Amino acid sequence: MEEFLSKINENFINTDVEFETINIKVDSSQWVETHQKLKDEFDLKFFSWLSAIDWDNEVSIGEAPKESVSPSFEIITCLSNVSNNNLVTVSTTISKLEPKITSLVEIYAGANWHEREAYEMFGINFENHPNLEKLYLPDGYEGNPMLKSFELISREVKPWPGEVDVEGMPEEPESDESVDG
Amino acid sequence: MIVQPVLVTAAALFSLGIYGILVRRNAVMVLLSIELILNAVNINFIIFDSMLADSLMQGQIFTIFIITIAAAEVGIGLAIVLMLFRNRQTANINEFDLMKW
Amino acid sequence: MVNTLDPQNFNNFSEASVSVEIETEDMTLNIGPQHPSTHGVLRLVAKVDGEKVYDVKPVLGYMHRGYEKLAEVRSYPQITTLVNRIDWVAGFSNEIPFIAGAERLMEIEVPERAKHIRLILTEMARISSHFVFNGAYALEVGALTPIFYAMEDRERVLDLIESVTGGRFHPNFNRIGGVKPAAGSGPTTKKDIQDLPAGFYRDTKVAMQKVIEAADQFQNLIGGNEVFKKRTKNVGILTAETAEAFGVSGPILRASGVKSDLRTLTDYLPYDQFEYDIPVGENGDCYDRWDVRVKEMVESAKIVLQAIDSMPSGPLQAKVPKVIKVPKGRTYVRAENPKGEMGYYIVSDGGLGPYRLKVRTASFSNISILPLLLEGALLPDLIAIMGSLDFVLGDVDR
Amino acid sequence: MEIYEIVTYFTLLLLLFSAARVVTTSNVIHAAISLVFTLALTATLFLLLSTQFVALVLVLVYIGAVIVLFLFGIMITRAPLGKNAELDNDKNKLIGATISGAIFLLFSYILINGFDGEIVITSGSSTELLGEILLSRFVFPFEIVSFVLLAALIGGITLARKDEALVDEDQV
Amino acid sequence: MTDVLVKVGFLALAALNGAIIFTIMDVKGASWMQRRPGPLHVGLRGFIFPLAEILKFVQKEDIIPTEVDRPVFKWAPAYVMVSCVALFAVVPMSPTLVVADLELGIFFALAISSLGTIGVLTAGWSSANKYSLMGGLRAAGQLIAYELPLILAVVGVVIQAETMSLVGIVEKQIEWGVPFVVGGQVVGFLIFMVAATAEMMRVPFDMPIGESELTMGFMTEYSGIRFLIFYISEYMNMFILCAIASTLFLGGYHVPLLPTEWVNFYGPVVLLTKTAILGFILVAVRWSQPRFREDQLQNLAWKILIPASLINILVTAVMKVGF
Amino acid sequence: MISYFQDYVTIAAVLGFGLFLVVLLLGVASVLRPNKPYAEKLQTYECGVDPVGSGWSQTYVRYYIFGLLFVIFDVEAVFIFPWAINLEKLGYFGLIEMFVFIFILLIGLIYAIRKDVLKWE
Repeated sequence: MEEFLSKINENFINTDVEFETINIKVDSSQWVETHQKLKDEFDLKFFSWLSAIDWDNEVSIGEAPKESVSPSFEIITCLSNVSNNNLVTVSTTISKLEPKITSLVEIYAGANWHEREAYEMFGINFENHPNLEKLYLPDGYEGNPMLKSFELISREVKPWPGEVDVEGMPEEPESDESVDG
Repeated sequence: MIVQPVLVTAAALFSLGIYGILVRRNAVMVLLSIELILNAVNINFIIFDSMLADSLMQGQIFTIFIITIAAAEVGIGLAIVLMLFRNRQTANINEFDLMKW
Repeated sequence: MVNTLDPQNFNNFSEASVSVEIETEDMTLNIGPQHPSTHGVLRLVAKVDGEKVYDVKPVLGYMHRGYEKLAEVRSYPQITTLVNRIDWVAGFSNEIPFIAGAERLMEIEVPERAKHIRLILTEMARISSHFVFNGAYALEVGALTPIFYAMEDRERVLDLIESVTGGRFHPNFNRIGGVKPAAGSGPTTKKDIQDLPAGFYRDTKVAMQKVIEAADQFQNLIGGNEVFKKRTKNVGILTAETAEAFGVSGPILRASGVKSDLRTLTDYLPYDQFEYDIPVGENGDCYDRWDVRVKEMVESAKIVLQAIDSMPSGPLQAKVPKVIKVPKGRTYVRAENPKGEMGYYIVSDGGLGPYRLKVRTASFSNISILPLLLEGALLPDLIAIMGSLDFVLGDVDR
Repeated sequence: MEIYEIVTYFTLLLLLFSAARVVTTSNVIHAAISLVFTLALTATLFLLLSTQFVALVLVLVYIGAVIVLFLFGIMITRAPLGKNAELDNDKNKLIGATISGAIFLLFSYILINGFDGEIVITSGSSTELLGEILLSRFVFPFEIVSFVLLAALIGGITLARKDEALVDEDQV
Repeated sequence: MTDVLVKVGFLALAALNGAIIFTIMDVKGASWMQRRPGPLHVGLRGFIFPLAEILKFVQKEDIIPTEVDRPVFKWAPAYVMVSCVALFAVVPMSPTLVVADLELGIFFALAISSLGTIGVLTAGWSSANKYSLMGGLRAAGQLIAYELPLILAVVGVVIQAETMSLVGIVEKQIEWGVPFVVGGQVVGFLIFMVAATAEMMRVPFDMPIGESELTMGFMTEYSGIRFLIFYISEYMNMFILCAIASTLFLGGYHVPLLPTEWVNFYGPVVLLTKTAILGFILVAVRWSQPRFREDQLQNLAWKILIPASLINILVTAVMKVGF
Repeated sequence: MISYFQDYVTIAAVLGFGLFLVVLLLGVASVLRPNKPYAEKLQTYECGVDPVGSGWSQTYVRYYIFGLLFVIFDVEAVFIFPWAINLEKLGYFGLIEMFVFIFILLIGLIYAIRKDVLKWE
């Protein structure tokens, strides 16, 4: 572990360790190279997951971050090794105005579905992705649900899809808290 | 029982088969029509066998051979139709106008 | 930002989900969402030529419940209820990594006894999940009887879980800092013995013995069956390399010959105190995947028996504040669940609930291998391979 | 033998009807099923003419095997479900009817004039005897048949296989 | 004429009762093997449950999808039913208690049973459903592949008995003193039973129905009464094939050492007992085996059963002529 | 009526009974059953989604080859049965005859197996 950490520190600048997890912050232009390196040189062959965080001060649901952040997407991948407990998360920040990043499918085949999920949930474009399509959401679904600006009270926007509504539509829009708990 | 009605029916079956061969466009249907013709022949053999009632049962034996050969014929015939279909994507005999492709 | 209504994308998608007539030689077969062996509502759009499958496209989302979104507006104790329902076959296991993550961020030291109880119940959840797999898989390859045996044997384990937690599928038993006092205990003054119901140790010992017997029975009844072997051996071979690249974990990864178990690699529960084997397969085919799970049941039973014997006494709960607020920070806690690696990436901004909760579920990654495994398989193999991955739709769609 | 003749004529009538359906229906599967009925009625006719073994051979080989082969053929050549307008060559209909009608008239004339006899069935013809004759007097054709069947088998396999290979190259 | 009606009435009783008895046996056998109660609440501890089943299906709506080829779809079950019922005609309960002792008895049975193939194939085709089509093709492929071992296994018996009449075959076994299964047709019997299981489309050969793969195969679109017809036919077929197997190989209505004068009295009981024993074996196999894969099934038929049955014929013939 | 016809009339009656049973069941059901069709109910089953493409498709030629093999061996069986009941009379001559016959057809089966037409992969 120690040895691994020092090797990581030699190769990457922006690293920190939090609860036995090594976080590497990279620039989005370094995204693919970093992963290639981690896979080849650090033997992190197990692709655990990829996801994103929508950093935004103006949130429609939940609580806003305690301190103000610059609106951006943070993309995180988690890599590990199946035979030891080396666990690395790689994160990068991309602009919300032009959310795109190179796909990792070439390196980790398993990134395919995770990227598709991030694409539909956040609207992040993964370049060179073989088939960047929706994964979960039905045809014609509008919007990216995991954005902080996306209203959770979706039933006010769209009617219940079935023939019979399980319960009546709310007469007038309720406040976020009362609907969401 | 008088044999003539049976014979006429066999003749009718035969000519229906001919009609089918001439009119049908689908190769499988043509093969079906050929079966009708063979069936007409079978009926004739059997009726003559019953008429003659010979000790050799030649009518029946010939019918069995015809059925055998018909089975082989259908097997090969359909195999050819399938091959044509695979090459031409159709079972329409009007399209099969080339000897070689 | 790309609008998802972009005509380009939209067209691609509709082609994928085959809402257009396809003028090809081949038959496009929809397997699912309402199909007897898709474990719920998975849909596979398979292109088949006769019996041969040469392209498969899984269509997910029929059970997408948006847990990650919901978690953003709920407090930590409320989320425990949510995560229960992710992999409902092993509900208890889902709570562990989440609770452990929150505890880690809050820097709470959980009492040993609570950890042991968690461990026992997790292993029981694993056993019950593998029981379900055993029965369902046999059903999928056409044997109709084993599922009744499996369900009957699972009942004993579920009864035990119920006697402790009060719930069979969704126990909601973990609390940040420990576990809830057991359901059947009732009000009593002796705090340290009220946690587990009376006779729990005895019943568990009997039940675990039965589990070991049942696993043995499965080895004979299913594993020894020539037809079953013919159906599963050398079918759907998955190499270790591909498995790792796709993030396939758990018994499926181990069946491919990788001796990897998060129970030994990480310390979310005190597994290092017990002795157990990690069963590993050889070929990575369907039979191995089945075999590994059956053997795992025995190992889990052994762990439970050991844990019962070495159960420490002490409190069930660490001291926690009345209002649970998790300090700012982020952590990823992963656990070896019955289906594979399950983890929660918690990003806390110091509030009542997480700012972002990423749920990494095992089945999601596990079934992303399906298109690869199914290429060129025969239709019956498709079912056999799909079944051997042992996924739960709640675990896929979240 | 009143009932016997009524039954026979009725069989003949149905036979004609179902045979006509084979060549006139515009649904491919219906044609094949009509052929099943034609053959079943032919088998009935054979039974009425006391040749039970041949009748059962007809059922076993034709209905049990050849028709199944036809159905496979129809399915493989992707016959559409339901009515098929393209099935018939309409411009041939008249000429076909003329030719087949002429053949029918000619044959009927010859057969009616040429043969005049009465059949009295006293018992079913013996299968044992049939087998004995088949395997003693007709032993040479019998062995030849095996070669014919072998040739058909190998030919059929070769044809069907060859085109499978073509498909592999072209389409898959 | 009354004679014929009596015989048909007797047959109706045998066919329907056979189907019902075998349904109960299958279901109760299942519950016994699966350690569960099984049907309990309908009448006599669940033993009249098949009647309730029939009543249930009769009351169900018969849904015919719009896409289907209606006449073909509607009558496809009839072929299967008719071919099953017709098989009952030739099985003797005793030398005299037989509906029709044909000279070509077993040959007739084999010929008429091939009618069912057309039923399943047209059922699968006309449903206009992919699962049905695949199921129908599988069913037809399976039925024809296993029809051959079935036919060829019978030839061994016919060689030994020198007759195709089923009564004649049983009489020959009485004459020999032992059933044919002891007298040299063990292989033939095994082949016959395997092929018969496949003909019934029961586990482990149930891939045309293969509920976990093809949902219900060629029966997917069938509901209500038409499904019931397939369902009854399945059990009738099971009953009658077991009865034919006991007649051909196990000595039919006679057991050695019993006086042949009394055969009319104990014949039916003996035959039914033998049939039930064979049926029970099939039930046990059904509830304890997974299903084969389609290619394994075909391989078993063409590469093992058919060559084996041909060799069985030749060996039997050599024994017959040589000794 | 001679016994030959007696037998086959009975067979015809049995076939008639089979058909009668079907018609009876259908008739009873048509009286008792409800009939409330609507478009969704009458849709072809395809696992809960709208059916895609045509309901049938080109099938494997493999099934055709099975059918062909079956036809050939079925015909063979037709010849075997008359032989089987006459074996005693025909003696060694018949035995050799059938040996040749079966052998020639076995060549066909071996050819089919060797050509891998029975293989699925």
